[in-house]
Amino acid sequence: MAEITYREALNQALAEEMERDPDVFLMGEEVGVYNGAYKVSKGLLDRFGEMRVVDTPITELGFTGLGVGSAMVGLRPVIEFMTYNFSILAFDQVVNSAAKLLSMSGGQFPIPITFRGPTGAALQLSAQHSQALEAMYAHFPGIKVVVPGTPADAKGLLKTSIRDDDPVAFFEGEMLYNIKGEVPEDEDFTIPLGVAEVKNEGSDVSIITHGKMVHVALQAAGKLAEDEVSAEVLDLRCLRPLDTDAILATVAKTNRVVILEEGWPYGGISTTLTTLIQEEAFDHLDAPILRVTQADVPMPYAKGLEKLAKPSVERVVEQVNKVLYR
Amino acid sequence: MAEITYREALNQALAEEMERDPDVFLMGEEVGVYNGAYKVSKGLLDRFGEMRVVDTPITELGFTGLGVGSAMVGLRPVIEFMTYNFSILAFDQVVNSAAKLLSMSGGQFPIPITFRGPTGAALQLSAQHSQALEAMYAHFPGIKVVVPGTPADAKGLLKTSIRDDDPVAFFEGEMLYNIKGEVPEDEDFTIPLGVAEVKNEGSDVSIITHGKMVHVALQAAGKLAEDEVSAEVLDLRCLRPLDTDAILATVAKTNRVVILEEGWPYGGISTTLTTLIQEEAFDHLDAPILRVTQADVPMPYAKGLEKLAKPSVERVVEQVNKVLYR
Amino acid sequence: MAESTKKKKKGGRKKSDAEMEVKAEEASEQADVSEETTDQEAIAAESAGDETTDEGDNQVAAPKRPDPDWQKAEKPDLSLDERLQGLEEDQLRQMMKDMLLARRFEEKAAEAYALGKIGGFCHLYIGQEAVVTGAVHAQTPDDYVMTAYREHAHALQVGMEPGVVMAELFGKETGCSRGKGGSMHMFDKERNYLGGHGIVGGQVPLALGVAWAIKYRKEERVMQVYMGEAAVNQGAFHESLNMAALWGLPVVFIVENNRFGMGTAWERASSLYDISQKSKAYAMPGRVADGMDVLDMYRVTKEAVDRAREDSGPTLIEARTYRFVGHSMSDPVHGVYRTKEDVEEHKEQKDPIRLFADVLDEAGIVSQEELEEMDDEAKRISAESVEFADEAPDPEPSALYEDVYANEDVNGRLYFDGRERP
Amino acid sequence: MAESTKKKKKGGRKKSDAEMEVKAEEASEQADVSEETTDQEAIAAESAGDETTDEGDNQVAAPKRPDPDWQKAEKPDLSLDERLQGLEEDQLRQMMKDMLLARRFEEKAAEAYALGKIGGFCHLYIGQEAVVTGAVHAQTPDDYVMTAYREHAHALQVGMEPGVVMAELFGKETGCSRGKGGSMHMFDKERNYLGGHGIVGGQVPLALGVAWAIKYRKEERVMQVYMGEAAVNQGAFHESLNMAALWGLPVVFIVENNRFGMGTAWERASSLYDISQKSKAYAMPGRVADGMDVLDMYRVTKEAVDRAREDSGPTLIEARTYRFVGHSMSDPVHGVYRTKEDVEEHKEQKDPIRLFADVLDEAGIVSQEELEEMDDEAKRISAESVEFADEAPDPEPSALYEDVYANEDVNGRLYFDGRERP
Ligand SMILES: Cc1ncc(C[n+]2csc(CCOP(=O)(O)OP(=O)(O)O)c2C)c(N)n1
Ligand SMILES: Cc1ncc(C[n+]2csc(CCOP(=O)(O)OP(=O)(O)O)c2C)c(N)n1
Ligand SMILES: [Mg+2]
Ligand SMILES: [Mg+2]
Repeated sequence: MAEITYREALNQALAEEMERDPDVFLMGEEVGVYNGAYKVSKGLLDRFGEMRVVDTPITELGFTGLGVGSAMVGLRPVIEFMTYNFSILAFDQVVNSAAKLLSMSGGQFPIPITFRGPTGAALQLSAQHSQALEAMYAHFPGIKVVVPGTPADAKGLLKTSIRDDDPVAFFEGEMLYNIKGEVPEDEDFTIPLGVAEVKNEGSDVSIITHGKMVHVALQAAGKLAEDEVSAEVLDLRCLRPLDTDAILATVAKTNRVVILEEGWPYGGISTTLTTLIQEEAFDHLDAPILRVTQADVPMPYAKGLEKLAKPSVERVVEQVNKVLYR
Repeated sequence: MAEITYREALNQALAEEMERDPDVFLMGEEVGVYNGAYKVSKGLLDRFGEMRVVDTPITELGFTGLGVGSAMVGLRPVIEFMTYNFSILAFDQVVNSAAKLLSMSGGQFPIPITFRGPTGAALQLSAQHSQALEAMYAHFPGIKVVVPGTPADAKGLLKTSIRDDDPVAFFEGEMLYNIKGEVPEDEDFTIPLGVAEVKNEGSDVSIITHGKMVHVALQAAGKLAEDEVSAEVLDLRCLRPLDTDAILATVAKTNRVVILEEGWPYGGISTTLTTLIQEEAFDHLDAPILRVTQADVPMPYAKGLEKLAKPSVERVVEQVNKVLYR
Repeated sequence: MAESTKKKKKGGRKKSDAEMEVKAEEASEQADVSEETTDQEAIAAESAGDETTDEGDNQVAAPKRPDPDWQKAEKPDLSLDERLQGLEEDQLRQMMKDMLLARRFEEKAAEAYALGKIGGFCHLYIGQEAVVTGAVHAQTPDDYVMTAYREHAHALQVGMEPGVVMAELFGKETGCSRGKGGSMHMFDKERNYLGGHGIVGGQVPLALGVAWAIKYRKEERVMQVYMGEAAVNQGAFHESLNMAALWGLPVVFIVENNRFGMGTAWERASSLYDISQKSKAYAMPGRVADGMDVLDMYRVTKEAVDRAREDSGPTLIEARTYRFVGHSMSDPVHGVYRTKEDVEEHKEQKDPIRLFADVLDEAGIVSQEELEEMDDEAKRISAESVEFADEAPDPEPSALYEDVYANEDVNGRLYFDGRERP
Repeated sequence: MAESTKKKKKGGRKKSDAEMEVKAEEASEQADVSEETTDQEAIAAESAGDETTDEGDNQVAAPKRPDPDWQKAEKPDLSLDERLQGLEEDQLRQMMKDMLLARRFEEKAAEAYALGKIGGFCHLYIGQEAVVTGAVHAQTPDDYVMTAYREHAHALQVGMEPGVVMAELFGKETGCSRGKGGSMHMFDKERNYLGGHGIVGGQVPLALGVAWAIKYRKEERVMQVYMGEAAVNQGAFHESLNMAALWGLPVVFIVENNRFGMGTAWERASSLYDISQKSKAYAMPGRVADGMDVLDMYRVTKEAVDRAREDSGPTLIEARTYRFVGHSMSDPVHGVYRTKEDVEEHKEQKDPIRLFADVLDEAGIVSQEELEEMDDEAKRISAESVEFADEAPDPEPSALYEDVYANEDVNGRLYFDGRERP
């Protein structure tokens, strides 16, 4: 296994899948000549040529629809949103076309498309550029939602997403591109959708999370360990399909849950998880499920305010202490 | 009090507020010459002229942005979406402009705009025309979300929404326009935002709901009464602000909850309510909170399938029986 | 309204070929059934019903009626032979059959709608048949077709079985979309018919993607995408035309300009009247076709299809047409947005079926008797499609959770409604 | 890269007025600091850093360089007097001061960014100053201005205090948006400055709404909205221009065509090269202005502003300009998408400050000494703005939940994060 960055892992996944299947192409703003706004597609234009690595005008609705249309006739597009914030302009084509065409056509038109790009807040990009939008996507049936937090997960899940016959919204962490991790070099390395992973074993409390927040959770678990609290960190990796067995298993084990997500609280991923757990593991719960989310405000620019608004290790520890009644 | 339809109630609210405040205008597709796709704006063009009742081209993103821009400089637009399904095209202007401008400008630009139109499934309109999208709106801080289920609430709340200084997304029931109810004739009749209403008193179980589903809940309560189950029906009326006192009160009273909503389950309004109740009234719950939502699929066209997909009186009764362990 | 319309029409006859006229009139009239659909169970549909009168005293002046000959304003003056473009007689006959079938089929659909056998929105194409008939005849079955929600004629034109189309309208399992789509969402993968889309303008980027795929795979196919004129104002149109021209994609954009988007006349929605001129903003060829003349539609589309196939370049076609019926089954034929006279005049003078019948008659290709036979055949097929649809099975409850994901073979949960799958 | 750029530039001098040139060069050079900003704490910004070289062997041919004189291609040949348009000397002087301030201010901002005092995205306007300076001088303080995220010069041009603008960049409480907006979201209600928007094309419908409000209230104001050329392809542009023309709204659309949207040259993003021609699709007047010539910007904008004020009609202006710096602080000045030579040539031959200085010199209005004084003054103000920003207080934690809702006086809960308000 090699130690590579999350960015390199994504780049490898793209290159391998494009090599493997001539129907796969990458399209989006600045993915070609510029090598990607975040350099995820570095070198791909050189390698695969301009029909397969396609720079678009800034027309999110148009090129997203283009991707969906090409998938109707069997291509397997990967549509890069420079960031998911801009995908709001394209959302009609995501949810009214991609997510519904198989159903509306009575099963005739699967849409094997992958949407991908960074989600969530980076540093001081303010309100319009800092949104974690996975909850908005997961709300709509017909889409699958994938949220890798590590280089290995990024690679294994992106490959699976591209091979999947359904629309997959693949969310990358804008702050994760530079993190490093061990990634299998095997070209057949894939990770099935819907399999969560315990990133830290523990017995006192479960911290359930996904994406960038996995790292916050692990740091919190580290802090808690100093305090002799054993926190299990469950990384969901996919939000739809959702590994409910793994969720219920960790709840049954620890009986106390804190859910951590980067997005907003109202209708956030954490609300669906809470609902599910209280419904299906009501008797296992020794305390109410608590959450840590972004502050329920548009993200402010100022460094201090932004920090306050984001989920933090401290807030996780605080909530864990509460569910432990400490 | 006069008995009028939900449609007439909305029409009165619009007329009265336009009469009262020259800064209020109505804009949208077919609102003028055609008198509105659902005739909500009937007669308003004749009465207020074409600067104040404005037919637009089919350009949801454009005219929604127009509304927000005009609100920046102090007008009080009412933007009609022919149905909220089409507002997905305009969503960028709703959440990236309307919901964030006050914050991004450090408080300089309040956006006193009201978005309104029908939400949810009517009859056999199939996948793209049957979506209940209030959860998608409520997810974003900076917007208020109002969901009246009766003619009186429609009138009282629309007037308040128009007078409110924040963006309000006002969701009407496409199937409610013809229902009748008593509505105060007083021009000063308004209903404050964030006040839920117990539409049926009960003691065994609480059915918490909003919008069109209020009627399903009331029918279910009727059925349950025959069975000697006393169901309280709480109509939220607003989703943001949310009357948490009323929610916690009914939970404390009955200790058993079924939440009913028209939209999809993942990230639906019911997940936020469940999360809130289990967090703040954990010890009051004698059973897990159960939900009734739309089936988690794009709405099919066929009459039978559509019926299966929608929330129904039977499903509510079923879930009530479950929380009562009957 | 329906009553007086009929009276007016009967009195308005002045054509010599009375028999033919009866046929065409009959066809137009039956479409009026749409106006009488009042007692549906759908509150929604009811609530959309127009209660306005012709004489609203709105402050907005009713839009000016354009030049009565606006549809053919840019049509060259051609001889009969030139108009026929050397088309085989069989193909010309087929065009007539296609238009008749589209008309008779939709009349049956209107009847079934009135009987509550069809639900939801149902948008008829009556009056516009020449557009899709002429345009689809200009391409091959390997080429793709996609359109908006006013699509019954398109579905038939690509060769779908009328019974299967009607069954879809009835929401039956054997409908082309298994009853999942209905009137607005028909699909037929085998026949390269890509739907059936309900968001105004939404199909345009999709079609761009299909054209992209054609180029990607170096195929010789062409993508034909239709839209109403109101879709032209949408951002999706602008974004798509730019990319189509920028990348030289084999797509023909056909704007079915029937002058109205619901109740909004084009001139009240666009600052530029000539839609075909919009192509200049994309350095793309733009053409106007008489959408009431199937041969002109064929002529203009053929040129565009050939260009797309050979040079892989897009064309924007403005097809000027007119709908004889209301926007959808629950909308009035006329009202504040257009006058009864306007509709009547179009029906009398521009019925595409009658106009084409006159041409075929003049050319000695289809006699009056043959036309009647064709029409009877179209009626028979339409009636049979209703029988087929009547007898077709409803979808099983288990169908509810089918066709949502193509690949359910994944770990974990895909559905969150807590129900057992039926 | 920055190193070699500098060398090349020094060697490239050939102008006679050496002193002035030093000034202008100095200004351009300091902007290069952006390339050296590598050790920021933001992973995001880092990760956006270009690692490509000038000699990428991409299969896509680098876009052709347009005619070197493309910015002034449509400019009429005017005498010095005609170019000055009878403008008062004071106003001409003010234009020069404004451009100098914009330049010096942004150089300071670049320095502060390198020091980590400014975070997030920060898009400099260096090279483009003539556009907003000329255009805003063509309207009155009662008129509105709105733009995208490349907005520091716009904020200054409407008269905002440099200190307040810098404080916003620093995320301070006394910044124009209370530190909530940052570089991309500046606002000043009093000065009719409406931001500061980050979604490409998103400001265009908003500006349409302001123009609507002007007409609604029968005011004599004008709305000036700026956008980069890449925004022209967005659906929002199309939808807005149509409505502006349809309803005759008093808005001037100014496209700041600096040829690149990030790394995408205009000709790789649009099928039609001439942006001003796009206006024809909306039956709207379209004009081209030399965006490197503040007087030409003034001339063309003035005509449009007058038309908007008098006839309430919109105009599309294509202002042809060039940015001397990278797209944002974390992007390279040049790279695969444009050559070093291209940038150098523009800096040397088209610096709007130097070009205007030459005019003022030729007209005998501003001498070399006076110019230096002006420049020193601009530097002083810029330095003071940094001092002001440095000393300004951070927002209190309680600000986090402020400015989210204007009317919190409602029953029930508005925030759902379960936190106590700080
Ligand atoms: C995005 C969107 N907005 C609004 C509607 C509602 N709607 C359905 S059809 C229609 C009119 C469209 O007119 P046109 O494009 O001219 O097509 P026609 O109906 O005349 O064939 C409208 C407004 C919709 N379906 N989608
Ligand atoms: C809708 C949207 N898509 C993408 C982006 C990312 N982005 C920011 S600036 C930019 C380039 C815009 O270029 P142009 O409009 O020419 O303006 P310039 O930067 O040259 O001033 C892009 C792609 C965005 N902010 N919004
Ligand atoms: Mg039309
Ligand atoms: Mg640019």
